[in-house]
Amino acid sequence: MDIKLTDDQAQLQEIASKFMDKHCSFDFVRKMEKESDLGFCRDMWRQFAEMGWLGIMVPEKHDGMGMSLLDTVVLIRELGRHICPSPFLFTSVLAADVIAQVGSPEQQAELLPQIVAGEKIYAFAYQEYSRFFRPEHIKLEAKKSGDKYVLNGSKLFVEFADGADTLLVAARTGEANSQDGLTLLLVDRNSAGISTKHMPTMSRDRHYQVDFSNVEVPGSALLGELDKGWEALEPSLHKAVIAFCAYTNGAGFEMHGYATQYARERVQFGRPIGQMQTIQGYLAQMIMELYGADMLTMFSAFQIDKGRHARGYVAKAKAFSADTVGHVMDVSSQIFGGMGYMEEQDTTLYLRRGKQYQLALGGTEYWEDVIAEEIIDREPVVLT
Amino acid sequence: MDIKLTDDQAQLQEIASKFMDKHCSFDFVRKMEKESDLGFCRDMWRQFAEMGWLGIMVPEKHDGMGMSLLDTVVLIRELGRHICPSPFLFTSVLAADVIAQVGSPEQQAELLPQIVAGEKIYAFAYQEYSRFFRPEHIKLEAKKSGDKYVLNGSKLFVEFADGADTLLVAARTGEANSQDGLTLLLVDRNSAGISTKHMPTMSRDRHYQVDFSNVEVPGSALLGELDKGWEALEPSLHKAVIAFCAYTNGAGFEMHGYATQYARERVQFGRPIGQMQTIQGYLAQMIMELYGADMLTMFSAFQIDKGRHARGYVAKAKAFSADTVGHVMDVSSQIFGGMGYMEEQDTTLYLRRGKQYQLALGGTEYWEDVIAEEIIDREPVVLT
Amino acid sequence: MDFDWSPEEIAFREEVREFIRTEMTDAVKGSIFIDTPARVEFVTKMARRGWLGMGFPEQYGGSPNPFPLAQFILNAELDRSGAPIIGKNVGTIASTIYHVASEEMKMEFLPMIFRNEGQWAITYTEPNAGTDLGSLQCRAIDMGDHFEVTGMKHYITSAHFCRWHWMALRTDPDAPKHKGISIFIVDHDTPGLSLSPMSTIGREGTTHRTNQVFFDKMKIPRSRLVGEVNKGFYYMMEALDYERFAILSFASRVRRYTKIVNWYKNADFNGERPINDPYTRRALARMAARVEVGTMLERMAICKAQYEVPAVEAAMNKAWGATIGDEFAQLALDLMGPFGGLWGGEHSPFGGGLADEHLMAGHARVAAGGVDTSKAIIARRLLGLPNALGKPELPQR
Amino acid sequence: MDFDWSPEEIAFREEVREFIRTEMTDAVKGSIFIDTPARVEFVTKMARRGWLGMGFPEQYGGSPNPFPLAQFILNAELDRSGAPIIGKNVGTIASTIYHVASEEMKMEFLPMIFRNEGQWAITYTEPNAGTDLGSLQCRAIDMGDHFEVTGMKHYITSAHFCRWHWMALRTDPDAPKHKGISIFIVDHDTPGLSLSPMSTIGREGTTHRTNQVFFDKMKIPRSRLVGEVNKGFYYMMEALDYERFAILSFASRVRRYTKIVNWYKNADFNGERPINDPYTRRALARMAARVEVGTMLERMAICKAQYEVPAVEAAMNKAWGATIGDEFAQLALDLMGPFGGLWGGEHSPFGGGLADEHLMAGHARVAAGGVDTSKAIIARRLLGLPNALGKPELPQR
Repeated sequence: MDIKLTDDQAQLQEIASKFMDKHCSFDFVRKMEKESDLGFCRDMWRQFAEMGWLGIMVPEKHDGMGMSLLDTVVLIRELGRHICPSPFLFTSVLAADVIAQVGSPEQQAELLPQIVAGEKIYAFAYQEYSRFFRPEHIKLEAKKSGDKYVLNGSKLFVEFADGADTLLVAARTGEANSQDGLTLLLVDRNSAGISTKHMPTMSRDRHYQVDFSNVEVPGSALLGELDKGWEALEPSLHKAVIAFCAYTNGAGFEMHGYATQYARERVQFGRPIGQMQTIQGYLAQMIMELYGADMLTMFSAFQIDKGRHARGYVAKAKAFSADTVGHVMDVSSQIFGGMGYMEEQDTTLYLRRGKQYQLALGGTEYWEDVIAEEIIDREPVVLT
Repeated sequence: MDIKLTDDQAQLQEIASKFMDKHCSFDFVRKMEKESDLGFCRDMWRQFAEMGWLGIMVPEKHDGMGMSLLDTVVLIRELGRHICPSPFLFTSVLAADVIAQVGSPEQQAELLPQIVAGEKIYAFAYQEYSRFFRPEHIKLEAKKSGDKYVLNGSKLFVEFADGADTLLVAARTGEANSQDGLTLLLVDRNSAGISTKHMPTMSRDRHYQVDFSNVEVPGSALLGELDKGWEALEPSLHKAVIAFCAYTNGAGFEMHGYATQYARERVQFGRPIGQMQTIQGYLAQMIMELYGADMLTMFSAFQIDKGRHARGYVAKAKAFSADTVGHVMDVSSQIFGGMGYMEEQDTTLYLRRGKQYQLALGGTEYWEDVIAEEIIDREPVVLT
Repeated sequence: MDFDWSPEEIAFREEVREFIRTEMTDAVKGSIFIDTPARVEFVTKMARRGWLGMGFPEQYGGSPNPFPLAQFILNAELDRSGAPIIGKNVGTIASTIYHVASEEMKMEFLPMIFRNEGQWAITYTEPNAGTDLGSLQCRAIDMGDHFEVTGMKHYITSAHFCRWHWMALRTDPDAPKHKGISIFIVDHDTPGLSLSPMSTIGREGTTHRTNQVFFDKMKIPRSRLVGEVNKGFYYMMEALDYERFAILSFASRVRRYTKIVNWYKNADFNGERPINDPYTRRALARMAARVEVGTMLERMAICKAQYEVPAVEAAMNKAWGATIGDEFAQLALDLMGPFGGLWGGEHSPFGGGLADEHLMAGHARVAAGGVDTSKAIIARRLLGLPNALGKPELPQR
Repeated sequence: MDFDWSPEEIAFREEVREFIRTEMTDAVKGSIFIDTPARVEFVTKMARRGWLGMGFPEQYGGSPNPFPLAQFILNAELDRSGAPIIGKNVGTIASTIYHVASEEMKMEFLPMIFRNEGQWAITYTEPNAGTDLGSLQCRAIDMGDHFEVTGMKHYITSAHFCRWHWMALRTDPDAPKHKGISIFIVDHDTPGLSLSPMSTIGREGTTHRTNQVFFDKMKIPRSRLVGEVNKGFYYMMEALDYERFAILSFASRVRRYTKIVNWYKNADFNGERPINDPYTRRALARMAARVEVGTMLERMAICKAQYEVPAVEAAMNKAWGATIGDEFAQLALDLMGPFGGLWGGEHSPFGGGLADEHLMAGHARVAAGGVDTSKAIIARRLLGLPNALGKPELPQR
């Protein structure tokens, strides 16, 4: 057992870190928040493609790097450190993986190289009007009509829906209120009948409500089998969730670093505030949580890479990482005192993201229910 | 509005405090834990009677002092400070009140003066094998047979059952799994068919399992109306719960005082440990909680005395006081370092009681459910 | 022991409520952070009723205090309804002027404050002196008939609409640091004074502007020195007790909690009703008990205020209020699933207001003394624990 | 990056498990606090396999370390099964002797320790020197060929069955306090040494005995001085890093958590099954994530241990473990309603063991450095924050 990064991973991390330092400044993030229609930068996306990152998980035969989820975690953690806005997660992790896992040979051959080349951006149209993240709550209807599907309904929180080329849609084709009866469809963003509405968030990112009104999509849009959408999606979703954890852990580490540096340097009452026992306690508690979240995330990635049943680990990693990033952004901001809440202060970029990250991709309660299913209902108890 | 004690209350508090200082030492408490069969002291009980305390809530026409619940709270808080073991709560608050509220004129005339004189001790036989405290869970059966009732079943956590003369039993006479169909019976402790088994607890007090095997009790044992036991019991139970909160708050204040004194005096690294910011934070947090619990308890007593609907307040007072006493006993013990866990250390008498008080008379979850019923299901929302 | 309001107290509360019903408009409502013409006008109407000068002698424009808790009842009702409360102008500035300033200064400024003529900024903090006001560096050099000031202040919250600054400056750089500070009243139009805006985070239109204030050879007449020279630190510390009491009211938190319960009762997500979920029911119930504790600690503070300055109780109120405010904003957002993170739009249960509350909840934990500082006050003044922060106890003048 | 155990590691773990299956009896099981003949015998059997001296040179009775994590795997398996772990004898005493003592002393004591001959007490703490070991007052007066000691120690946990004391005494009262302490090996039978018992709280039969130790003109031969005179404080501090690592294993907490889940799955209160209650399900789930974090922090510590002393990781492990242990005991009792408070009897789900765990959970938070101290170590050594406790950083000798 050894948790040191491999040389390749260390190199990837270093390259990513340097790239982000150079290209993803606070000014860049603020510009994406305020001035960019897309909310991300197409130039940067092209650079991602040039470095091969967009195909990090794509098999080599489809022009990708064929690297592991653990490698991906190392990369995306650096993006998270710089809270880099990009459709990387849903394009290069989720969509790429689900296509690679359940797509037809034709779909794979056509779509994966496009992703690797940065030619197509995907958005994930899953969440609907529900507090939870369960497949049972999906109602958007896809009705088979000849060789086509006709979609009606609404999706919420579709990130980068306006900048995307393709929507990965989870739609109801069968039994209602069930895990079964869902189907994955790859829907052209420009199909007639699709309209979007921006959903403003604390992080000033680009989440959209996407309304589908009699949207016709061809039969070739089907990804995987009819009515088996959840079985197809869940394993890839777990990978995306772990990658997202790595992203938020990265953001947490970075924010914690700023707060630590401030605590070392800020003098009040004749001494650095970092000398105060309470401040030390806050920072020590948070770094423990961050290490724990990070290790849990990497361990989950490792288990997934080994092909083992990892649902319980994924759920634990997500629940704990979510609470950690929320906690770290809040408490770190407090260490800056009043300054931590001024628009001019760059750490507020992190503060504004903390709670939102915590609630994204299924809130803590959803994942706690998954943990409970795994540890109480599923796993046998082994007392050694 | 004024929260100062009245002169009478202040006097009662002072007398009680002096009495307890004199008679309820740590040695006394340890002796009751270890050497007394009863778990309390009959001499002390007689002294309570002489001072009139046993009749504090009993109407004057039945030889009592006819004082309010708020007055009683002031008294019992002093007993709690000294973690004084006695059947006061269930005899002089619960039994006395329920007899005064729903007893027949004959029962009142006979039983209340006995309580005041210290001649009869009551134990409360309510809880059964359930995690909760709800009347729905009561199964002990009382079957009417001619002019008698025949009781079969088991009660748990009956405090001082061996030293008591009378058991106040909540029994099922009607509909199962319901609030309705309960009946209160006053059962002679020495009736044939009653057997007891000690239930050892962390506080080394005297809780018993009481088994009823074809116990025959006369029709005159009926207290209040048949099948209306919960309506009869609940208002008095609320008073007992508030009195219990006062008791545990008193214990919490006392423990907090010991920890504070220790923090002022204990020198490590050349200065009192109470100078450390974390220790100050712990003690300050706890005293806020104690004041909050104490005020909530007194406010609830005040509302009950005024005859107002106080179920929500009682539930809040109990839930918060319970968590507070658990927290205070734990954290205060930690301030003593390793010494806080040595048998010889008197504060461990409080530590051993903290969690148990927290779980007694319905755990926090039970009372949180009651709060929810009151604030969500019952109270209209008034936005002013 | 009587938890009920007296008939007199109830009558006054009704009077305040009636006033609010009559005078309160949407333009008046809003965050305490934002001052607008409508809010100034509202306060002026209160001033005309004598509510600003309650408890101060009539020769200074004050009016008799109807009963000890009047000012508190007034503020609680204002706070509950989202109106501007009686704050620092009376609590800090008028109180200090009344206690330490010259007769001339009292006659000049107190009536003005009680009539709400001219707004004030509290101009204390500097980049290296936030919580630690004893470390103020900005100098006022004694030039005989005036003092001259060059330097800067920041986080000065009302500076962009104030007429006067209540300003702390260092007058003796060689004395021990707490013994070289003085308080001045500075006209905002004084030559050499300039502003630069800063703002808090928040949605467009809801942020709170604050300011950096720069001084370039600004002159302050000696007549504008408050009380004695070099006693400023002690004046500030004493005023903190009054101010902490003046700014606290738990009423608005209770109101916000009530709003959430109301939302919760009616919430329906495509048929899934949170009200049926035992988990969130208990979470709300637990919060209900903690909110109730807040009203209890507030009760303690106001009851004590009838007899003496409730410094410890006010610190408890501050610490508990800020903590609960934070827990509560977290809970509210958690209850709403991903919708909690929305900053507006149709799916945002309170139009983004809750998200703002969450973002600024940490600010309440660190502002105006902060939770840790309040706990230190409780530990030292109530529990008799020795000084830990290196902050001086309130010393004798 | 490889989270899997290597075949070599797995093989050794199997060997340990097999040993435990064979040698473990009910008499061996139990709290780490209680030493019994059965437990001593069990450890001696481990000694015979060379497991106590792993990593020490053979000339001192040691044996080669099969691979870097062997000692950890051994302790984790022991801890998981409730067996005595390899603790202070090796971690503190043998390590320090090996690093600083004379060749003669090494030859005399190391083989004895590795054979588990003769138990040891760590005899450091005094009433006024608990966490603050630099404040030890008990004097050893240099009489030339021996030192003379009069005074006392308390909380000495193995003194009633030890053969040797590993004792810290003040040898120079005039030096700065950290520079006047020395370590001695003291024979328990030395005239002038006597004991008085103390015990921890708990049910009858489960309490942990500890001791006060008194010295009346006790003589210690100079040959029993460990290393150099007046260097004792530094020896103790260095050993703490080793010890903290040696005593930590998260395995027993995982095991206890698993037991609760098992109980929970089957619990049935007259038909009411906790497993159907979404509230407690989530509470257990949250705890599962926190327990898993504990195993992750443990993994970090042991992986680091392959390269260097994992002082910071060990502090995290300690802080997280003690915190989780406390939270977890609370949760377990809460899950059980009033039955959680029982100290035995048929209705007590674990015969009172959980109640004991709860009572001693606070002890784990304050013992052996404590959670706050561990956090201070993390803050200073990992985060580079300045010293706050007034404790000296580990200085250069």
